[in-house]
Amino acid sequence: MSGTGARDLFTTMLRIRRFEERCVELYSAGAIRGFLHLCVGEEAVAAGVLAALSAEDAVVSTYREHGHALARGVPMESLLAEMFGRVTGCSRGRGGSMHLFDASRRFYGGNAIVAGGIPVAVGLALADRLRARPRVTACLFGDGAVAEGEFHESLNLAALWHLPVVFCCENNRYAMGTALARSHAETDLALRAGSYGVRSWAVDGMDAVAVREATALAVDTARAGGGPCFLELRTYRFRAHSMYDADRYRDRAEVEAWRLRDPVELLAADLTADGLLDDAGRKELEEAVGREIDEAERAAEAAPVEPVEDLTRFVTTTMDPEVAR
Amino acid sequence: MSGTGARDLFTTMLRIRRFEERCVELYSAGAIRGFLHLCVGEEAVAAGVLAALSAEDAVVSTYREHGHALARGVPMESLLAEMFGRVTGCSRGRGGSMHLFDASRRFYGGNAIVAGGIPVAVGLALADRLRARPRVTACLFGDGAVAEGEFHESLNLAALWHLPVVFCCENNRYAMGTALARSHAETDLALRAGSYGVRSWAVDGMDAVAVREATALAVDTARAGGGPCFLELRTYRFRAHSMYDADRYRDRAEVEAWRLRDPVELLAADLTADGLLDDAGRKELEEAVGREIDEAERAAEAAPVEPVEDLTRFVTTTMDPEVAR
Amino acid sequence: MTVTAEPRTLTFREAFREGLREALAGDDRVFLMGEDVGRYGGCFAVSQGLLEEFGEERVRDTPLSESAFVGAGIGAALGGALPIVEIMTVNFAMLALDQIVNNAATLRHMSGGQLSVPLVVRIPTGPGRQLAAQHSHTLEGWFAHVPGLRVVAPATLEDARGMLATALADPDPVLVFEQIGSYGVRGELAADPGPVDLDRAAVRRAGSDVTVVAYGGTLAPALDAAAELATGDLSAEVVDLRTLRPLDTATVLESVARTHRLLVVDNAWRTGGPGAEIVARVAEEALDELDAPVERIGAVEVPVPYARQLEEAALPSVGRIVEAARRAVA
Amino acid sequence: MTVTAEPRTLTFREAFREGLREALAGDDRVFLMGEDVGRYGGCFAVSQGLLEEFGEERVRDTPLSESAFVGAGIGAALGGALPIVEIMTVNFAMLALDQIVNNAATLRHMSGGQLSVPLVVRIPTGPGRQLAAQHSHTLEGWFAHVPGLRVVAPATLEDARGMLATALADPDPVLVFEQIGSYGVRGELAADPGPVDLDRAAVRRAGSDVTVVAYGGTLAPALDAAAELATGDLSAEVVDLRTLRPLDTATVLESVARTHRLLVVDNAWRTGGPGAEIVARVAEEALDELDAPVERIGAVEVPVPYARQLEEAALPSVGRIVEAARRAVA
Ligand SMILES: Cc1ncc(C[n+]2csc(CCOP(=O)(O)OP(=O)(O)O)c2C)c(N)n1
Ligand SMILES: Cc1ncc(C[n+]2csc(CCOP(=O)(O)OP(=O)(O)O)c2C)c(N)n1
Ligand SMILES: [Mg+2]
Ligand SMILES: [Mg+2]
Repeated sequence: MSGTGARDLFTTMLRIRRFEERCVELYSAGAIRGFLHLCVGEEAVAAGVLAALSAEDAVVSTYREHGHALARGVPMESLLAEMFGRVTGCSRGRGGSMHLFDASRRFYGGNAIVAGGIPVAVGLALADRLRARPRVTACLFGDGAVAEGEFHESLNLAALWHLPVVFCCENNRYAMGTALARSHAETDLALRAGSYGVRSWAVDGMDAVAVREATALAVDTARAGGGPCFLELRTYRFRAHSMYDADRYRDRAEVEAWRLRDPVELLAADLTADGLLDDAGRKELEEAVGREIDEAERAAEAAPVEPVEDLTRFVTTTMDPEVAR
Repeated sequence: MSGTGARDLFTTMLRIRRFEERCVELYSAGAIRGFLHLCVGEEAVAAGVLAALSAEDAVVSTYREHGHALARGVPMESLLAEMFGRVTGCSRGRGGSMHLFDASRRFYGGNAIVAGGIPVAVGLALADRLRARPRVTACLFGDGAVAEGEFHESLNLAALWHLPVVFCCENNRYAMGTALARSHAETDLALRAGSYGVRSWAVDGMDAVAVREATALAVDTARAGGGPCFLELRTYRFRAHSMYDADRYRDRAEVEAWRLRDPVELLAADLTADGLLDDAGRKELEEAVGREIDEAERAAEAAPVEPVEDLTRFVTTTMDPEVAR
Repeated sequence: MTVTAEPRTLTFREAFREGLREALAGDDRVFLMGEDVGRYGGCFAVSQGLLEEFGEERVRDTPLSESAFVGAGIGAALGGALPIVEIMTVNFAMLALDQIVNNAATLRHMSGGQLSVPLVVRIPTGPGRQLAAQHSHTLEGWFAHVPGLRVVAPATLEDARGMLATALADPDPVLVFEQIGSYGVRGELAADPGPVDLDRAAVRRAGSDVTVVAYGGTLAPALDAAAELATGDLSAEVVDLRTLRPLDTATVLESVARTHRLLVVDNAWRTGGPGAEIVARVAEEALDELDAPVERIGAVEVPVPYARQLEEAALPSVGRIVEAARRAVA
Repeated sequence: MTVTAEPRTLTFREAFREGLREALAGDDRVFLMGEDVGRYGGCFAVSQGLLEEFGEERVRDTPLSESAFVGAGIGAALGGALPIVEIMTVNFAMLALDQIVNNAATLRHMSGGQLSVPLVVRIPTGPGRQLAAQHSHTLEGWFAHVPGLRVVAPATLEDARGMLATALADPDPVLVFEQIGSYGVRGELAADPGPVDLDRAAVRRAGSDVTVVAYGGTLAPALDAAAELATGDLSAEVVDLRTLRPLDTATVLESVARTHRLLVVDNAWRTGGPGAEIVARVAEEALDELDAPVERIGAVEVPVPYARQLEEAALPSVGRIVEAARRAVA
């Protein structure tokens, strides 16, 4: 990868990190409500996977998708506005943090049912196959999702039909408070996925460049008609599952050990070693990101909310009389 | 296995074969109604698996379960009475061919939702584990069921918790009209099951002795605390999926090739070669089986039906007033 | 849609198949998928011949995995295809319910109007074939509860043939409940049946003494009952709801305003079945029109038993409809 | 059950936890399983401390696989255990619906009375926390449709603490819908609350002008509305259904016979929600008692939106209940 490539990854990761940190503040201040799941610690996955996709490819994600949306290019302002419940939000305030959508960027959410997006990704790929469009669908989900029946059904379907799906399992070792080994009889998730005849790799999910390269290989394979691929992206979430979580189920030592492999700082160190980033450059970048977030927050804050009279819009295309009742 | 063991298997298989043949006649005559799924061709699985279990073990099966029920020792008369809809039926006529139950023999049906019995089997085994009872649960299902999410969730759960379940996949190569390779990306089902960390074997499902031996090994393993096992029992159904099926999706040549490996005749030949069965013995056995079926049919035919006034019994233990309405 | 100048005799199975064939022939974004829709020809032979005609890509056999292939239908619809997904029978629809409720029904709204899910799900249904508890469900009422879905139940040949085209033209998900028991029933299809609208209920028989509301599998027994009642000088008006969501309440209320008596018939267990909603709406909006307590017939609240006499006793029947109508006007 | 001589102040969370602890302590066949019930302490901290107290075998964290672990609960019940299965929230219950409907609810009947499924499923529920469309479902009405199940919704501290014991004593499957919004609510538990019966609805406030039927998450707003109405000289009687299946229709009918006006409030979408059934029963059995059109409040029929003002507008509220009660008596 070129130096610019790595720097771009870094910029994306920093934007995600600082965005998530701001979300914490905004949640504490009551500006963001509902459930909030942050991806701090997992930025290399978001940056690396999304960097490997083209604009015409599709993305299906989960409730822990701020990073994916940002890396996909969804503007910060529309994300924050969404979490503030504003009409300028990427889902007009109807979705909130867990349901970010951007049809123009083929970002299909934002699914809060664990594993619920996986069949949808298979279908997006199927539509491409039927129209012979050389597009790929990337489907992001967690390690916990692998235990759900829909994961299994979907992998089999995609493999059976040779569909261009790249399954990206963000393995952060926990499903809420349940550790990997308490969820899965076979904890080598790439091995499990391989049993469907799907090409599978495990990747260091703290290394953005590695993630990007592995994803690029998977995307190329799928696009070239080689069928689906599965990536197990080994990462860790530095924060609790959600803002409600007291995080009592993990050893502090374990968390600290993973923090030593902070993906943002790992890449920063590499860039510095390669002479691509110095203190001044970092400071400048931090400031630019800070400004971007400040502006997004101001704009979101200033945006109007959807009028209550419009509550029943968008339920169906033609007005459903039940809805109007 | 002793000679008596093999002869007993043969007797069981012959009883199943002739019973199924009689069911065809009775269905055509309108005495049996609803759906009827026969296991002609798959008798070695029924005889072999069930012979490896003890009385205290549990069995969970599917809608194609006549053979399993017979091999488990459920009396023919109560099976036929069930299919005739009589009160003397093993489910009082409420279940029919797809829902044979016998609690006294720990025969838990008779499940007509594909894969729907698999989690139930896991739970039966869990109850045994919790009470430290050295019992095993055998769970029978088809190759089609392996594609369902419940298969996946259940295998993971059983493996994760080291539960004493023996998963017996009766792979007859078709799920209704859908051939194995059109259902599964990985058609080696034992390989797939192995990916859960479950000990798995593929077995010649036309060889009753082999089935019995493999099952005995699996049962012993599970009973000894070695966790669940998976058996892929490779077999074939000689008849259509159900009495409704025109069977247009299989090559006649394929069916004929499999018929050459008729499990009843294969075992008969072995027994004959070993001097354990001769023409007279076969004839005698056929007659005994014929008599057993005739008597069962007569008794079932003569049995009363449940009075319509009792329709709402057994919905709940204490009468549900909704039901009484 | 092929315009036929003459009325024709055909079965519901053929009418449904014509609808499918025309949909596949008319728009290459349309494809059909489900368990055994291809090689087997469809569990009830509805799609017989379509694989041969349209090929494996467009008539797609799926593995047994209801949640995944319904979800894949949703994804394909998002991706610009027009999927017709068949769930072999309603009894297996619970396995796909999460996808239908949490994805198909919500994506448009949850995305603030950005996404559209033009998916059609065909769901054969109907008890009464001695298939016992797990294979005799009536669940369309559950789906009719969910905003974002349209739920239709063709009960005439014209609807059987034409509803699919209208459903496919809908940019939102439509569930089509087909009556298994009707597939073999033969009847006359009107000449030039024309496009089918999905917004209005239909009065299938006019009458003045009692309104009998039915749909799908209960329309035929309701009409038979009305015929029987007529011989006893009781004039029943039979309303076919056709669409369970959105409900055309107006047609029901108009009928009740004429007859002042209401009887609702469906195959679901009474408690919380679709009949409750019809009764509730009339009680809310036209209480004063009612001259007698409302009557409601559903299945007796037991898991449907196999034995013939028990199954018969458990399900609505012409006899039970006749009795209830007589009670309503007594 | 521990007899407490004095009334005590505690939260619903604590009351539910006491119920669980007593169940686990009282019978070693009882065990609890579900996602994060153990190490995490329960998604809503209801089972906090129970893993430490009863160990991993009896307080069992499950993988994310709702269908399998609910099915395993059914199997364990068949095998002689007394499982309490938690589905983390009702929003994921659709994934286990097939097991509940096709196995738990049918096995006794389908086996001719041979099998018993003494399973308890705890299902936290309740919208109104800005969790958006996929996490704001109200589905108890679907379960209440199914013969073979008992469906209860504790709305008082006594019921929160005591219903579990009664449910476990039931040889048939019982679904307990717990209100998430109530977990943190503190109140006074009666001294010696005694065993809880699950067969009767309860009049929580007596009144004479209008009957307000509520349960679970709508009981509190109904009581608040009644208090507000009282300041305007309107006397509302509030009936808490407590058990949705089987419904105690008698208590509702008796109340309507006193007030002659009916208002039903639940959190489900109106069409086909549990309110429809209550209205239908009154229209069938006590039409003549009604002096005014029936009123029914449910959620507006949209996937519940995230934004606060939209969510508020979508859900029932004290204000909407007050207005509807006023309409009913107008
Ligand atoms: C079907 C379903 N069950 C339970 C939940 C509640 N829940 C939300 S996130 C979560 C853990 C998911 O873990 P994982 O898939 O590893 O993703 P992560 O949160 O670690 O990114 C659970 C149990 C849900 N949303 N959907
Ligand atoms: C969940 C579900 N989907 C579909 C069906 C309809 N169906 C009944 S049997 C069957 C094929 C099952 O094949 P397999 O598991 O291989 O068992 P076999 O019939 O070959 O013994 C199908 C599709 C069903 N009963 N349950
Ligand atoms: Mg995780
Ligand atoms: Mg098979």
